[in-house]
Parts: sequence; structure tokens; C-alpha cells
Amino acid sequence: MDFNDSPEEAAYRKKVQDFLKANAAPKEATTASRSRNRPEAEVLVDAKAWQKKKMQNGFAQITWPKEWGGPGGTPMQQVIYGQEESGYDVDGSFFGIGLGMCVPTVMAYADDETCKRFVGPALQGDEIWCQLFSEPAAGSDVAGLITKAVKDGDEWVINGQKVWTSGAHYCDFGIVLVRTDPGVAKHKGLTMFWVDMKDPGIDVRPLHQMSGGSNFNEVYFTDVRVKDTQRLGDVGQGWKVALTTLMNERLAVGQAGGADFKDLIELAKSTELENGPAIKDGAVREKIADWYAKAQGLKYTRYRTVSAMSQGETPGPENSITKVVSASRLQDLTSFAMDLMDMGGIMVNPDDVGYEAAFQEGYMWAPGIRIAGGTDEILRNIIAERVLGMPQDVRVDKGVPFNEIPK
Amino acid sequence: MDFNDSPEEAAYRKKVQDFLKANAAPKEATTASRSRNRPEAEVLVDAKAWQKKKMQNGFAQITWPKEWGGPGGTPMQQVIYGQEESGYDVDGSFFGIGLGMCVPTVMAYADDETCKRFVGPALQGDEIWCQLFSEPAAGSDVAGLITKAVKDGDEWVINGQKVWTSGAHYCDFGIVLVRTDPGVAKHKGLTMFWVDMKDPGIDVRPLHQMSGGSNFNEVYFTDVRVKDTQRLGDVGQGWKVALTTLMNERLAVGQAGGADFKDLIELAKSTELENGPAIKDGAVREKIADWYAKAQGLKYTRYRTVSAMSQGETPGPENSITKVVSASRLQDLTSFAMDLMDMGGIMVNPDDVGYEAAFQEGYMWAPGIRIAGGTDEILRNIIAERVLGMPQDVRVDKGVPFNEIPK
Amino acid sequence: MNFDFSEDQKFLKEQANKFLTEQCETAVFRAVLNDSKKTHSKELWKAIVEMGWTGTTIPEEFGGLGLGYLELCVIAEELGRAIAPVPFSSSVYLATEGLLLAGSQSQKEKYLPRLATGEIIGTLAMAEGPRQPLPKNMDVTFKDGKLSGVKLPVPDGSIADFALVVARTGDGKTENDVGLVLVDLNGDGVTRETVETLDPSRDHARLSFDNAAGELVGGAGEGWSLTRAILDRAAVLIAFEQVGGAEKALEVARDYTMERRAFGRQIATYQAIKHKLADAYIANVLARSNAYYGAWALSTNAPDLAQAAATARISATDAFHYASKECIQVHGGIGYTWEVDCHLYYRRSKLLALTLGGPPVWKNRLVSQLEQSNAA
Amino acid sequence: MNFDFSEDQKFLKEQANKFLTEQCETAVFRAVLNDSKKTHSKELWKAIVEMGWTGTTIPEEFGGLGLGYLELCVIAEELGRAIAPVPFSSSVYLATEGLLLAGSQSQKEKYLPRLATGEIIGTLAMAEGPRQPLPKNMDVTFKDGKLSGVKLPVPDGSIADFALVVARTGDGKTENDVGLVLVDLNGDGVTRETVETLDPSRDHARLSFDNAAGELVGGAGEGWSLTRAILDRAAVLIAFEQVGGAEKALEVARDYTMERRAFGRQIATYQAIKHKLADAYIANVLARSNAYYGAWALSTNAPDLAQAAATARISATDAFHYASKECIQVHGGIGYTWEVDCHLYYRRSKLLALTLGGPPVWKNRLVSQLEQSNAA
Repeated sequence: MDFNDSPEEAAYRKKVQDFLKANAAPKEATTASRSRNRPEAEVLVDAKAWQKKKMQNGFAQITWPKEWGGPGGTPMQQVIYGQEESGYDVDGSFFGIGLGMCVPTVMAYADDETCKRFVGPALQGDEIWCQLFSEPAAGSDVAGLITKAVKDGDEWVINGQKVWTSGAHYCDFGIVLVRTDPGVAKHKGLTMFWVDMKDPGIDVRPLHQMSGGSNFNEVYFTDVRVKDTQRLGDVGQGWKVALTTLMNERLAVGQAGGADFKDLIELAKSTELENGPAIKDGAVREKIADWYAKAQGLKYTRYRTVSAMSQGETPGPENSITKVVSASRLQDLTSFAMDLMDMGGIMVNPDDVGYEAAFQEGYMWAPGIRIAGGTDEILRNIIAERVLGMPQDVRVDKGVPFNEIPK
Repeated sequence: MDFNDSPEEAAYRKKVQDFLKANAAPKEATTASRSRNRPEAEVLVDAKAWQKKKMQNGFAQITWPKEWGGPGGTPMQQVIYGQEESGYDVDGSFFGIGLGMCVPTVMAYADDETCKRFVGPALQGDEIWCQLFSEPAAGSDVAGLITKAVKDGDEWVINGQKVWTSGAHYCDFGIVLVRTDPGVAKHKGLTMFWVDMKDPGIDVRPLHQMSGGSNFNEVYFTDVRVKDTQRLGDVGQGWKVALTTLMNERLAVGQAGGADFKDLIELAKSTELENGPAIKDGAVREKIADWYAKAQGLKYTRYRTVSAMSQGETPGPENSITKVVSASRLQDLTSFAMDLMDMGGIMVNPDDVGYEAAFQEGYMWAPGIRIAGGTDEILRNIIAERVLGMPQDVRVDKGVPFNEIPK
Repeated sequence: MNFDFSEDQKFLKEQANKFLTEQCETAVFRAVLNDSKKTHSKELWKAIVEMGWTGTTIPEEFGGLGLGYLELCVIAEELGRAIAPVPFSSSVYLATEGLLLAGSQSQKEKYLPRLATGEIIGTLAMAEGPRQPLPKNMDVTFKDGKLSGVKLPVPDGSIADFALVVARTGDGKTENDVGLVLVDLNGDGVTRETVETLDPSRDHARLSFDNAAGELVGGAGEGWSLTRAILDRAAVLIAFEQVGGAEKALEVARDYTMERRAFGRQIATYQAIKHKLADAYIANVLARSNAYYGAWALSTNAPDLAQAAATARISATDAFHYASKECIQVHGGIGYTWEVDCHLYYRRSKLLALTLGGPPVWKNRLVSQLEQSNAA
Repeated sequence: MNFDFSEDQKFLKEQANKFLTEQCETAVFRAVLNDSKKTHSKELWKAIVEMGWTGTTIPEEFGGLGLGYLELCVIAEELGRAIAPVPFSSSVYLATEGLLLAGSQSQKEKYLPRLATGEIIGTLAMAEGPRQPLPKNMDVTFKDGKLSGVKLPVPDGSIADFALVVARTGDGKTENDVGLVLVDLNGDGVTRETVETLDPSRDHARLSFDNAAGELVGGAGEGWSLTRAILDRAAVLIAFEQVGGAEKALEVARDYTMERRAFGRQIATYQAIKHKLADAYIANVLARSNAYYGAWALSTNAPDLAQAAATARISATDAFHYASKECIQVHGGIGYTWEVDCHLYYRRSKLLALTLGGPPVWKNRLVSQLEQSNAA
């Protein structure tokens, strides 16, 4: 067991540090909602420039092989880069879904020509991809989707509605999962395509979240025609293709960001209660200890995963725990921090409430994280079934033709 | 809304107080395991004497009509008696199941002669009844029981095993639910009988609990012959009869007894932590407040139920909350109290650990309460289905002949 | 003992429910929620005033209905269920109660009749930013009839006509150095600024006082105990609002799970969903029962009112918090959208949890009571 | 970075697992559990000694194996999984560690070789009844080479040959008035009495000292910091025992739910059961990861060992508590019987949660570390 960098790792870390120091600005110490008031379009320009710079310096998609334009690095190098970059005020979030999930799916199922066309521009940040799977009536049960594609000569005609599409409004391309045969069991009638998001039949509407913001979209498809060559995988094999995409998601789904125990410690140090400073209060101390232990547990679980990966193992569904733990903790921790602020905790403007209102923001954001990318409940099912090997719940829709399942 | 006794209630309370003062000794203030070291047989003699005295003075089964030997009182009088008696060192626990559940079932389904024979002796504490429903393979799913009765002329022959039978070793009679037809759906093949517990074919063996004690029994039936006249209800109607019994249980299932917030406050007052007395520690205070609020919530819920009953309403499944809340609270509260005692909290002898070891005892008792009389999970199902009106889970055994259900 | 509301009170509750179901539909609170310039629903407030609810506990001699607290409790429950966007709690539970408790005859004569008719709105100004407002850290000062300093956030501070302001009246930092000061918010030396909060359907403001004229309510050193007494009473009433909101959130959640299907069945058939809602139900029952005891203690001015109020508030805060957050969760993605009402309960639940001071304050207060009472 | 045990260490763990699966079957601990006169399994203890585990971290010069802490951690995990009824933790994690940390050369020479060979058993005597043993309330006193007072409960106190006793050496009540005293428990002035505890498979005793001869380990005022250092080290090792126990309890629970049927299906198909065990799994993973970091900190004597140890202990205590109590719950009635093993995990989990001091002590200690460290 060794916590320190090996000489190679240390050299790589130094290289990363030099790159970051020369090209980016460091972050502040505690959590903040830094880009709160900057327009997204402006942030996006910076992010694209940053992605290009990373690519040019060999720090984009570090584990991708050279043939695809990556530096062919190790998982450990990826981790080292991530550790170091997290201290800097740069934003790579625009590219995570495209490069982490969509483009690898394209790479796995499209022909060489298509790959050549798309991989490079995606890697250097010129083109961004989104993933169009969820629908209003198909959330936890994604395979229950109803957006359909009907064959018409060499083309397919897509009609329907997708939802919770991150970044659809700034994305150039997307991969879309549709139903091509409603007469067979639900997993068997699906097919995957890539689409040009600029198609006039695609209507992207921002989804107004309960938090007030709009990080996601509804995407309406009206007679959108795609060529059969845009198909990824065989007709009826869409679920298998989607699983490839989602397997990549597993690694991408991380920690709920936002206010953490460090922020709570800061708050507790500066908050006076009836009997003295909050940091000396037993209830506050107990909660800090519990949340700290959870945060550390997740951190070292990631380290264990990385160690396993660097020994050639593939991370499994056990990584589902990260979101389950961190989303609820964010909700509980922010709620408790607001309780400490007493009545003033209801205020949401950083000028009034201090701490950049990170607690209030986290409190409104946490319910979404408990749902996005697999609800608490679905993730617990996954842990029970795929990690602990427990049997599935009774599945009344198993083998039933999709159009005969009660809706 | 009126919290005080009406003049009639006050007069009744006075009567009860006078009776108790004259005939029983008051309890100590905090919870204790008073009969910890007294042999059960000895406690039973006192309890029978006390039951007789109550009966003679009109305080046994207060709401039973005069024709059955009760005083024909109101639910409110029953409550008043209970409130007052709870301050005295007397034990009515031996009769709860018999008089609360079994005898009412007999009264509902047996002929007049049988009732006449049994009701009086039960009421005055001479004969005690037990309930024989649960089996090793039929716990939450009681209707899945396999003890069978086969008709032989005017008699039935019972073979099988019951378990978790409270008091079977001192009981005189019992009501037993058995399978009389394994070829029909599981609820439809059951029949109820009353049995003489002294039958030589009935073998009662104490069940060794994880807490060390033996409050329950296993009861083995080997060729036990009962007359057809001992049948309660029609052949195949046993489940319906059992529901009558269990409906009465609903009212009987109460609060998990044992250590409560009062004991915790006492402990916290006398326990010194690093930064002062535990009662001044924020974590301790928060927990006392939470548990106090839960305890009061249950107490006033009971008052609301009693008020509704005295207005003629029948209490419903919402009373299931009492055990769900109080069993887990007992487990959590006792665990926390032991934490406050630090390493010494592992000791279980009152001489070493003080507080009559009520916390340690509660900690070992609580897991049983979370299971007995309906697990936490079953009770939550009941609340969801019968109170909130949510649909049943998928029932794969519905309508399937019992002998075709996979075991 | 009859631990239930009377038939008349139940009838009043039913009427209030019917009234609010009609008058406070989604569109009404969405209009306030979606327009940052709107402080409350003027139409609904007008209708409520016309119902006479603002004068529920004000004696008839001061133009009120002269009803009891049990009547006010059932109204509060329905207002909570409707998450009504009106200044009712500020004006009725806080300002009116403060004057009823400690106002001089002339103060009562001057304010109560107009509070009853809704001609004016009152409030209580206590907080001074994101921290517990304690005698030892209170900055707002009342000297020689003049009030100075900043109160933030003040509920309904943008629209209230007067406020009872908790202020330092003495030179020390103890409870005895605190007074309760009545200030005309439309007078000189008062600046108001609306502040953004978690629940935009309810108004809150920053009130800056610069030598604003004021008069004491109660004695100069009695402000702290008087404020605590007001808060105890308000806590019972807010507990009913919370119980109403929690039950509504549970109903909304339950109904949705019976509609929504996943994997070929109603999601209400899944145990994880059922148990979550069963837990919400359990919390709601405990909260309701504790609120009832609080109502009884309030209506009889029982010696253990403070203990009963804290207990009711702790239970009700728990219940509403849990029901509202899990209401979003069982909805899944759609529950996280602005258009679906789930977040309104989530927002209101946190507002009500903090508005009279947060859980740490009330739990601490409850245990202080328990330490003293042998009847624990 | 390689945040995992080495192949050798994994092999050692596998061997330990195989050994304990054979040597510590149910019958072995049931024999101790069911006989109040048995303090531990002598056969198992002998076998463990023969494996050399008692000398794992003792340098070769003192007759040990001279291995590292990582090796001891994997052994601890397997002992925890087997809930072994032996005095290993007292003799190895506490007594041996105390001497390694602060024993004089002659103390080391006298005791370590015999600890390594299992010829003698040592322990640490800290508690003085059901309360936190703090410098301010410690009664056992060491004056002029003589120890007096009562320690209760002392793990393996009925069988240990010597104890490191935390005692007051100065006249004040501060940490500097505490010393760590080595006492021969077979000598004069020592009375022992076995006490009943929650976990009868592990021995505990009341040790009464009446002018018993003793000698300091470390300096006269260093006892408190030395004890804390011993406890930090032991906390990491006990965390591994807890992780082992928690994972075993989860496996037992999982296996039973796959066997048991209710309403025509395996109870493992019910969401309430699945989610409960998923939660246990989550707690176990967090505990394991924190234990690993603790192991690293212990093996490198890292500056943040105290923080790492507290974190590991808090997580592991949580995990074992949850897994063991819910293991009973998913078993239903049968889980509440003496004959089924569930209660052994429940008992052991509470013993391990309290044995080095309860959660409040460790949480408080962790936050004190966090307050200081900027690296929080």
C-alpha cells in the first residue's frame, strides 16, 4: 500500500502542475458558485478554448489511444490530472457527456469514415455531443421509451420527445435511442442513431428546473429524417448499444458537488449559538464527524478504484455508491447549515447570507442529484442485484410485447 | 378540545385511584427491569391474584358487557384505568393475549355452552389462553402455514409446529390456526380450532431468545385429536376468523416498553463528558428533543384514538405506527445511552452499570420488538396499503393452490 | 377528556378548505412566485380579510371575532395546506399576538381594529442576518424613543405597516437589556429593501432603521421574554401550517405514484415507494398529535405551553421537511421541474422550519424545559 | 499510488481466512458463549499463537515476526469476520503496542518475547465504570510505586498476566497528571472478578488494586498522550475487525434472504430488503476505504494518524452496527433466537463500538483534529 506517487507518477504530476500553473488560475479554498452570474455562452467560449489547449498539450482524454488523438496515457495519469485540475478555475463539464459517453459509442459502432469525421473535432472542443435517451414517460425505466423511428427507404423518420438532455441547446450532435418495433418486448425494439442537432425538425426547449436554472432541455423530434448510415449498431440492438454508453456513464457519474464539510466547519467556526460558537456544540461536531467520515470514505473508495484500474481491472457497479451517498449528504448538510443560520438561512443572495449562498444553492440542487443519472432507488436496486447478487423484483413486463404493456 | 376529565371521568378516576392505592404498591419513577430476578411462576401467582381482584372490583376488561362478566364500561374508563394502573407495580401482561384476542374470538365463533364454560374462568384469571398462528416457515406470511388438521370421523388430527407462542408453557387453552385443505389457494384452506394445552400430544418447548430469556415457545403438535365442536368458524374460513383475532391485536400491540427519554435525561444529567455534563452537550440535547417529540407524538396519538373510540369510532390500521416508531426508537435510544457510558456501557449487570441495566436490556430486546407482531416492513406495507390506499405489491401466490407455491 | 376539535371547529376547517381550494389555486401562488415584484396575492389577502380570519382571536371590543385559538389553528392548517402567499402569519400570529399579550390599552385600540379589518399589516422583526438573534449579539438599538440598526430578513417587511422590533434597550448584553419596540414602517427613518429568499411566494425584506420613532410594547427589559412568548404561540400556529403542508405533500406524492408506471406497473406497488410514504405518514401523524396538544396548551394558556409549542414545532418541522423532499423524489425528474408543484412544498417547508428560529434553537429550548420539569 | 494491499498481504489474508474458517467454526465460539466460566477459546488461542500472529509487529530481536502493520490489519479483518473468542486485541493491539511505543529496553526485553510466543497475555486497563475515563474523573492512583483503585471493565482482565493501567500519577486533574503503569496481575494486591457484558464470548473483568506494585511505562506525565497513541493505533486495527464483522453480517443476511420465501417469492426480491442490504453494502465500502487509509497512516506513522484512526473507527462502527442489527431484522423471528448467529454480530458490534471508548469520544476527537488542520 503506497500513497505516494511513483517516480513516473511524480514526474507526470509535475508536468501537469507546470501546464496548469502556466495556463489557468487557481480556485478559492472553499466551495463557491463561481460562475453564478456569468452568461453560459461566455463560459462556453472559455471552456472550448481550454479544451483545445488541453488537447494540444496532451491532457484531453488522457487514456484515449494515439490513433484517436489521445496521448495514450494511463488511468492513473487521468486521475493525477483530475486531482491537479480540480484546484484550478477551469470548466470541463461541457465535454464530459460527449467525450465520456457519446463519442465512445460512435467509435464502437460507426464506420471508420464517420469516426474520422467526428472524433477529432469533438476532442479539440469544436463540436459537442449530447445523449438523448430519457423521455417524460421513460425515466427510471428508460427502455420504456416511445419516441419512434419509422423506416422510409434509405432513411428513418423520427418523431417523439426526449427530456433531461444536458446541453442540447449548445450541442452540435447527439445520439438518440428510439423505438423501431413496438410489437416486440420493450428492450428488443430499440435502435440507436446519431443526429445533427441543427436539423430543423429538432426543437430544443430549455427545461425550467425547480432550482430556477435551466441546465437541461426538452428535445422535440418532428419528422426528423436520418440516413440509415447514421444507425449505430443493428436495428433492434439499441439497448445493447445504450448499455455501452451507460457503462461509460458509470465512471462519469461522480460526487454531488457543492457545499461540503469544509464549508460547514467554516460556518460553524464563525457562528455564535446561545452557549458559544457552533463549532463547540456537540450536535454540530457529531454531524461534521459523520459527514467528514462519509466524504473521506468516498474519496478513498475512488482511490481504491483507481488503483484497481491501474492494475487492469474494470470498475464495476459498486461505483454507484458515490452518488447515493453524496447526493443525500448534500441535502442533509446544506439543510443543517441553513438551520445554523437560523431565520436568516432562508436568504439566497450571497450578499445577504454569505458563504456565496453555497448552502442554499446546494439545498435546491440536491433533490435533482438524487434523481439524475439513476434515482437513489434505482441505484440501490443496482447495488443489490449486480453487486450483492440478489434476484430481480417481479418483472411483469418481461417478454411482453411493448404495445401490450399497460401505460 | 378538552384535556381534563369530565365530572364523570373524574369520579371514575377517583374510584380507580382509591382501588389501586388500597390494593397495590406504586412504581419507582424511572424505568426498571423490576421482575428481572423473580421466578416467573411466582410472578404469575401474584398476577392471577391481581386479575381476580380486578375482576371482583369491576376493573377487568372494563369495556366487556355485563353478560360476559365485565362492568360494561366505556373505552375512556379503560384508558383511565390503564393510566392509573401504569403507576403501580402490578403485572397484567399474562392476560393480554388471552382476554384481548383469543377469548373474544371464542366469543364470536363458539356456541353458548362453550362460551359459558370458558369466559368466566379466563376473566377472573384462573385460565390463561394463548394464540397459535406463527410457524417457522410462516412468519410475515402467516397464511403460508403448514400445520395440518385431517378429519377423522367427528374429530380432527393435528400435526405440525407453531412458534413464537407467548406463554404457551403456562397457558391452559389456545386457539390454533391450521391447514385443512392444501389444494386450494393459501388463504382458503385454513380452519381455526381451540385446543387444550394440556393435551399429551402438545409439546411446549421454551424458545431460547437472543436476549438470553425465554418469553416465547415452540409448540409441537403430534396427532393431537380435537372434536369438530372445537372448531371456531366454518371449515376453510380460518383466515377470516384469524383476522378477527388480529384486529383485536391491533389494539393490544402497543408501545415498545423499556428505557425511554426520562431515563436518558437521568443518565445525561449524571454523566460527565470532556466538556461538562452530558445533559449540556448539544448532541445529547438534540437526541433527547427528537425522542421526546416522538414519545409525545405517540402518547397524544393514543389520546386521539381514545377520543375517537369514545365517540363510537373503530380504531383503524393507523395504530400500526406505534410499534414502528417505538421499537426503533428503543433500539436507537438504548444504543446511544450505552455510547454515553463509553466502554463501561457493555456491562449488563445493574450492579456494575447502574440504571438497572435498562439500556442494555432494551438494546437486546428491541430487535425482537421490531419483528414481533408484524415486522417494521410489514407494518409499513399495511400503512401504505390500508391507510394510504396504495396498491399491493405484485402477488405471485395469488389464487395459486397452496401445494403448488414454491417453498 | 376529548382530544379532538369540536364539530363547529371541524366545520370551520371544512369551510376554510373549500374557500382556499377555490381562492388559492395553483395559478394564485404561481402568480406571486413567478413575479419577483409581487410580494403577496392581494386578491387572496382581500378575500381572507373579508372572511374575518384576520380578526379571529381579536376580542369583539377591538373589532375582532373574539374566537379562540382552536379556531385559529384549523384556519392555520388550511393556510398551510394551501401554502397561501399572504402575510397572515406575520400579521396575525406575530403582530396581533404581540399586542394582545403586552400592548397597552391605547396600543390595542389603535392597532387591533385595523389589524382585524386588514386595513393594516403588522409583523415581528427579529433576525439580524444569518445567525441566531440572541441578546448577546443584537445590534439594533432603541434609545430615547429612536430605533437604529438593520433587521434582516423581516417577514412581509416590504408590505407591513408596522413592526414589533426586538431591540437592545439597555447597555448590557443580557435578556434584560432587550425591549420590544413598535415602529411605524411608513414613517421617517425606515428604509425597506425586498430580499430574495428560498420561498419567493412569501415576502421578506431588509429593514434599516435610522433614528426611527418607536414606542415600547411591554416594559423596557421585558422584550426578550415577551418575544419568546409570542414565538411560543406562533410556533403552535405555524405547526398547524406545517401539518397542513406535510399532509398535502404526502397526498400529492401518493397520487402521483398511483398514476405513474415503470416496468409495467404503478410505482405505488414498489416497496421502496410505499415505505417512504408510510414514513411520511408516520411523521405526519406524530406531528398532528403534537400540534393538537400545542393547540390545547395555547387555548388554555397551560403552564407547559412553551414545552408543548417546542414539541409541536419540532415534530411538524420534521414531518414537512421529510414529506416535501420525498414528494420530489417519488416524482423523479418531473418533480424537479419548476412547473410541477413539488418544489413549492420543499421551499415552504424550509421557510417554516426557520422562520421563528431554526430547529437547534427549539430543541435546545425544549430540553431546557425538560431539565426543569419533573413531569418530563 | 497503489491504494491496495500487496499480493503477499492478500495471500496472508486468504491464509488467515482459511485457518479461521476451520479453527473458529460456530461450535468454537458457542462453547465460550454458552459457558459463563469460559473466558476464551484456549484451543483457538493456542493455534493462533502457533501461527505466530501474536508476534506480527514485534521486531525479530524480541522474538517476533517483525512484519508491518498492514499484515496485522489483514489478520485483524479475518479475526473480526470470525468474531473470534480470543484475547488477541488486548494482548496485541493494546499491550504489545503500548510497550513498542514507550516501553524501556528492559521492559521490552522482559515482555515482548513472551507476548510473541503467547506465553503471557497483556491488556490495557482504562475504564472506571460506565463513564468516559477522563483525567478529571480518574480514581485509580499510582503513588510511590503502588497502584490503588478499581478498573472496570478491563478486556481479558480475568486472564491477562499484566496490564498497562492508566492511572493518576500527579496531584492535579489534568492530562499531565496521568501515567501509564505496568502491573503484574498475578502479583499481590490485585483482585479480579469477571463481569457480565453484552458479548459473553469475550472476557471482561473488574480489577481491584490495593497497593499493587507497578512501574511506569513512559514518563510520569506522559500517560494520557501515550494512551491516546495506543488507542489510535488500536482503533485502526479494531476498524479492520469491524469491517470483517460487518461484511460477514451482510453476507449472512444476503444469503438468508435468498433462501427464505414469503408470499411465494424469495424475500431477496423485495425492495425493502434489497435497499436495506444495499445500505449495509454502502456503509461497508465506506468503512473499508477509511480503514485502508487508517492502515496506511498506521504503517507509515503518518502525521494525520489520529485523524485517520478516528475516521476509520467512526465509519467502521457505523457499518458494523447497521449490518448487524439489520441482519437480525431480515431474518425475522428466527433471527431473534439464540441458536442463529445473528445476535453474535450484534453483540460483538456493540462491544467493538465501545471498547476503545464510544463514538462520542471519537467524533469529538476527530473534529478537534479537523479544527486544527487546514487540510481538512
